[in-house]
Amino acid sequence: MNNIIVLPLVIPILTGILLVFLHRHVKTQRWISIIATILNIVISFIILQKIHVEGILKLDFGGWAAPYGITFVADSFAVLLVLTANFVTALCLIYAMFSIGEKREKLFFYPFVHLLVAGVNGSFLTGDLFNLFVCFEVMLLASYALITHGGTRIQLRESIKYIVINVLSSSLFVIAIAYLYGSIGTLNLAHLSARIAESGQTPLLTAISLLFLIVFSIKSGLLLYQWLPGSYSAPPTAIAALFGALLTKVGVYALFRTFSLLFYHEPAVTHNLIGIMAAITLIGGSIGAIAYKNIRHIVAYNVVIAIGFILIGLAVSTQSAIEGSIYYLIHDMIIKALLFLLAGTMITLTRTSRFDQVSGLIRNYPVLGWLFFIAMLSLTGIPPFSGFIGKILVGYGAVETGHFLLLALGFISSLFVLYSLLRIFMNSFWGETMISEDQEAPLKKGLIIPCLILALATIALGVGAESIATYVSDAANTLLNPDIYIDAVLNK
Amino acid sequence: MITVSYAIFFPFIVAALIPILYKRLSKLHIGWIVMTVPALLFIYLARYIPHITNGKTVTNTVYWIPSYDLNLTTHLDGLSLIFGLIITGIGTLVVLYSIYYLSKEESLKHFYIYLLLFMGGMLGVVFVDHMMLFYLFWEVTSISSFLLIAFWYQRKGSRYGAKKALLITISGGLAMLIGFLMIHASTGTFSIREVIVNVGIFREHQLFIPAMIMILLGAFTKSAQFPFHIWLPSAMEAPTPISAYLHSATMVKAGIYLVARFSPIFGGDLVWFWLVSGIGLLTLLWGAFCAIRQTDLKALLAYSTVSQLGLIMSLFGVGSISFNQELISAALYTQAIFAGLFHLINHSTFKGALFMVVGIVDYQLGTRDIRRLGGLMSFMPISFTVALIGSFSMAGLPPFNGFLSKEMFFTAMLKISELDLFSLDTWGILFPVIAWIASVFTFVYSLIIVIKTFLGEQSESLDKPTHEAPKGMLVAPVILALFVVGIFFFPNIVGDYLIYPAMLSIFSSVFAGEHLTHTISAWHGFNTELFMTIGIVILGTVIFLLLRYFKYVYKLFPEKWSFDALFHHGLEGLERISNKITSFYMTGNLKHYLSYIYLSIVIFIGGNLVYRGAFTFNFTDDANIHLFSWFLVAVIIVAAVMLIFVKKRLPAILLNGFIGYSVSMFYVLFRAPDLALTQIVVETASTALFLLCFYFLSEWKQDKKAFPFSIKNLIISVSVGVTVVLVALSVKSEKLFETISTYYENALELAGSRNIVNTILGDFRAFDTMLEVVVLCIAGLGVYSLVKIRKRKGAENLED
Amino acid sequence: MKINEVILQSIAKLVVFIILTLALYLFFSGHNAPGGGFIAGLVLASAIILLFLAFDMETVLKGIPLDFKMIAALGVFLAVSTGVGSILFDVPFLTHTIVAYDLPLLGMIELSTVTLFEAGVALTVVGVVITIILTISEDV
Amino acid sequence: METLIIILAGILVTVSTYLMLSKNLIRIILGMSLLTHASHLLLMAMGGFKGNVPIIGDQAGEFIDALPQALILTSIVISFGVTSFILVLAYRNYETFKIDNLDKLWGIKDE
Repeated sequence: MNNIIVLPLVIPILTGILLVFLHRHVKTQRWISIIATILNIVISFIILQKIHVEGILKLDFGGWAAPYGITFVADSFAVLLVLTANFVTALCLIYAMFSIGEKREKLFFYPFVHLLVAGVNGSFLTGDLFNLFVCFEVMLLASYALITHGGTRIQLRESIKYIVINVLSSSLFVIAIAYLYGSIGTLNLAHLSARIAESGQTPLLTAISLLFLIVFSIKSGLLLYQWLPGSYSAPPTAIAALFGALLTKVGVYALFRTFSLLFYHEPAVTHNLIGIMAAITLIGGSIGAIAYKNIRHIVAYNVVIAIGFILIGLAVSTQSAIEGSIYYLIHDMIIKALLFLLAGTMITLTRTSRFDQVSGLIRNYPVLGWLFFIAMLSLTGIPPFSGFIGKILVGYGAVETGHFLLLALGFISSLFVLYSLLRIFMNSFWGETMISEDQEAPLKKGLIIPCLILALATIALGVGAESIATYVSDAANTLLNPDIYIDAVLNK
Repeated sequence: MITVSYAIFFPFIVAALIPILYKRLSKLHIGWIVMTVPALLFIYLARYIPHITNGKTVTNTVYWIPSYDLNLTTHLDGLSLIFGLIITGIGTLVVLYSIYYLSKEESLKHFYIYLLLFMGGMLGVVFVDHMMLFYLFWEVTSISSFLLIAFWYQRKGSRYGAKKALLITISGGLAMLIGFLMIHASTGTFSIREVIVNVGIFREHQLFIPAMIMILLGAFTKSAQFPFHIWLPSAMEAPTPISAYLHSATMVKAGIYLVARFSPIFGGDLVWFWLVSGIGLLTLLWGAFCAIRQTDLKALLAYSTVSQLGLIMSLFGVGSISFNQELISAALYTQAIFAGLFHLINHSTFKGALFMVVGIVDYQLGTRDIRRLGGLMSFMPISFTVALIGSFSMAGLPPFNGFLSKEMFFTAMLKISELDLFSLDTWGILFPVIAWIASVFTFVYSLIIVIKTFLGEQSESLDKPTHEAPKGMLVAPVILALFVVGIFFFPNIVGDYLIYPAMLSIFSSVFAGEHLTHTISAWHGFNTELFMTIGIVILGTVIFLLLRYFKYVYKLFPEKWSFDALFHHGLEGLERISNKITSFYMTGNLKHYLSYIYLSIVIFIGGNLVYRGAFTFNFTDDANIHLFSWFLVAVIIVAAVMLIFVKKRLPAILLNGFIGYSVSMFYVLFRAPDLALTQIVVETASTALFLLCFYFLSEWKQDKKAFPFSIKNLIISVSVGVTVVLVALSVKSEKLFETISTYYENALELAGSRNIVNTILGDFRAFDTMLEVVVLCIAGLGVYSLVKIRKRKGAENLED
Repeated sequence: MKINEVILQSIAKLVVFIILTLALYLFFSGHNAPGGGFIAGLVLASAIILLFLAFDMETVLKGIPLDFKMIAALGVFLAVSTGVGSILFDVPFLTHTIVAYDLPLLGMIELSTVTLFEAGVALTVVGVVITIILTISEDV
Repeated sequence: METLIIILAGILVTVSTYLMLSKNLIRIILGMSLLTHASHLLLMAMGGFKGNVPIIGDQAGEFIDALPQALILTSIVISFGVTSFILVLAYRNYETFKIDNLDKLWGIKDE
């Protein structure tokens, strides 16, 4: 019995509900939050090990065999992401405890975070298309609650765009499911895959796949990322970090899943289109990142660039490119959380989000400065930090298949990443120190410790890439050979 | 025995320990501890000399990420040994010098950490065999160089110089990385040695030339070749020991090393030859030309470094021709590479010495401005002597080592001009001509350094120094000066023990050892080379005397057209254009963002339908249409269209409710009682909410133009609607499979329930329902917190 | 107190009673006929809302001293717990079981975890709807 | 019948798109609710009307496929949650900014 694979979803839900009852007891909430998240990390790790030994795990809910019931499917790809997501969540939670304020904590901040994580984990693990929609909704509603949480003016204003666009994409998702169900007559991903393989991917199915592409592109910020910079600038740091690290990645996951498991028969249309979209995303993100002097915007456009880069891997779809994308996905979750937390900390300390209004911070806050420096290098893909392996593997895939334009854009975009962050670093951290030491706002340890851990993680992941190499190659292998997945779900 | 692979880590480990040591040994200048690192490594490497001279090499591997074949394989051969010795040797002297140069008030901890990082990175670059690791260490040097240039980060110039250096070198590094990936894609290996073994296959591959160009971009940016040289003069904002170490002796030579290392792979190719030698010569000329106009001593030295690097580069370019298979007398041209290696060593000695002297002048007088300096000879005789030796060596005069390598350079250039290959019969004559002109300039600026600083009159605004620099500070430059002289007299020690093994490691795939020995001698009789040198001295002296008039030439090259300005304005322009483009489409207006989504639906899906001919339609299978359905459809359409034109809030809300109820009528019609019930109740509840939320708010302003009719929006809407319909009709007509629903007909047997829909919800797909309940719960809590968490006066401030 | 109000309130009480019965009926009929937890919950909620309309909110809240947010949470807890129960019995998550008891006087009583699950759904719906309505109407 | 429903859904999508492109939040919300209806109608039509009987033992006529029914039900509930949330958000917005023209709202600067 593989009931263990539902735990990454059930634990956060139960924790969230429990914390609703305990919403007045802030301290208890904090402890339970942390314990639950750590528990989840441990469980995901156990699942990962189990997959390594037993292959893909599946769980038919209620004992109703696929494709009739709903099935959870845990393969290496999904569980690696679950693991990373929970790790990042734990650190964002710690950061939040020191920054979010008791008022928010009493008004269900922790329940919302846990439910968000439940939605995220569910989206990674589910093997059913409609259930993916439902998991998305869990995640999205929690994100709506979080993005507006606190009700400041900018939050109220920007969240409208976020919510309206996401509601639109949800409706489109339902329509896309309707089409696919009408055509293929089933909802289970493995079953869908098997049936599509049987009938061939007709032009109509390709058209439907493009609707999925649009839906997931909105969620992941591929091409249709316009909602992202504004929305991610609105909420408090810890929430923004959580969003930046997790939400778009779920969309990316869905893109990888659908276009490697379901619609992989006509890459000339779909994958080339993804390539074009990735290229435009890279360009748009790159120029966006250097267009403004607002740190929040720069950070948000960096999210966009990463999405474009990861999707190169899918457009190319070779073993090494996919492996590279997976590495990069994991790396990006960690590093984006770090970047958002650091940027947020800077803004809290200096009370301005424009980098040209501050200088010489490194004298007052050396640790913060060096963490930012590390984050900058890691984001640029400088070895031995975590961005490197992903970058060369994706790049290698692009070279192998002759996608030189994508390769060039991908690599040039990392220069833009470097430059955009270098501007912040050189202007804000270097230069004459403006704040004297007795005037400086104290930097709470609770804020810097999560950042430190994340920085260590990016180093560890870079230097110790060998430790997850087998899981990643297994994940890529499953993505490239849908039969493994189908076999595990339908024939076990 | 500690292997080279581990030796590379030594600097890194010490760097990690520095913060602790710095605290513990606060009385000691931390530089003394740091100095032991390069000194020990120098000894360690020097012990390999006899081994290497015999033509042997040492290889070993430390495993890092075996899954991707990313392992630290080091390869110690003649070429890497030369660089290793320069890095550690000059490194020791530079650290020694820095101990006196930097006072304990400076942030020594940072300085030495960066320096050690650099040293480790540089050793890595020259010793690793794996291209990815090579790239890793390459970037380590770029980054530590960045940090060192910006050591005085409060200064604007330092920051600017650091930024420029980082952007240019990292860009080049990325290009090089792409080149490496291309090599791997064509040969299947990241090991440089393995590529050399399989070079025959690689030469046939279509990626051969692209990979070469990419790798050369890396080399040119790092070695400050034209037009990427602009970062090097700006990098002079670094403390002088750094300029001496990184920006003249070691890091900038990494590009040369790269070219040397890859010569066996790319050498002999036309493109390689012309790029390396052509860019080298151009850099040589341009650097020397620009050096003369400088007024800052360090900037002058920077341009001179650029020029000298160009010289070495061009030698490697010319020498690469000896790899050409068609050439019978190929071995003749190995002399150029020999000369290149020799000059590389010489340059490190004399340029290091010169930088240190300039540092001393700066340290003593607080300025490096040539216009204000002068007459220092009598106060600082030792510095003067060192400067004289360094400059004359650079100018190519005897009895200094620069003379020897300069003569060999001329020999190589003369020889290549006579060759009948790669259209050299036409253009070959340019080689010696450019070399000669550039050398004249070199002579001129070498004179400037010595004469303008140490002779003549000092500007009155400066305090005269009373004494020579501290002795400790002089040790390092004096040692280097001794080398400059010593090598002149005993050149063949260097030739036999260092350069010959390096030649072996470059050429082992092509030639046997006997073609590679070259004796260096100071006197070859009255040959062309000698006359060239004499000519240089004469013309150079003339130009120096007429310098005031010569400087008019520079009016032809105004500052605002320089590459420097181009880079600066390019970056600013990029930011400005980016801002314009981004602001253009990122309007912050939801309407626009939604249109992007709608447009992509129409273009992607509609386009695909039309282009691929995916649209099919038949309605023979349709169920019959009830009369009541017609009526319902008509009602809904009318209500929906009315919704567009309604100008008041209340009727709009009611219309919406009406549409909801009508839709539920459909569910009644099709015997979906659960759906109908739910829809009705939900519609009631949400209409109530609508009213609750908006009834009490002020009415929409009675602005007649409140909702102007928009043709543009209408077109978008209709196309979206049409797309949705077209796909839906095709799906309906082209059902590929039966649905899985038949399974649920057995609900009674399977789950003991007669209501199939409810059984699906409560049992088959209970998981959906469970999550749906979670969604509802979040919505409820969300609404609650949204309303309750208002900022009230005096309330706790929320973090925004 | 005005006569009108008394009449309204009396009628309301009656209607609420009818609605509650309906809700209960819908809840249990879901197994074999239209109905089920969700609809029952909504109907129940509307009964309470009717009470709010007839009496003033405070009186009703005094009569039903419940925190509806907590009811919603409780509902979710109940629904998820039925699933977690299966983990304890080592059957796939959310496997429903029917337990039949032969009780004296009442005869056969079937207790299905589906019912428990549906009860959770109904509780959540009641909790959420009332929470939303209460929150807004308190605020306006 | 299916064709008719599909065209109806298409018209609802058109109207909804038009409403969502307007500058008034309530109209946008109305547009969203129309889109939801349209998507449900599509789900229904895609399943076809020759599905199995929703209640075993019931007779006659055309029925919607049972599985889409369940999906629609789930979707209705979810959109109810979403709609109520966004309604309250809109309410809070009007209350805070006192503006019902979104084009003007986006122009407001923070701080």
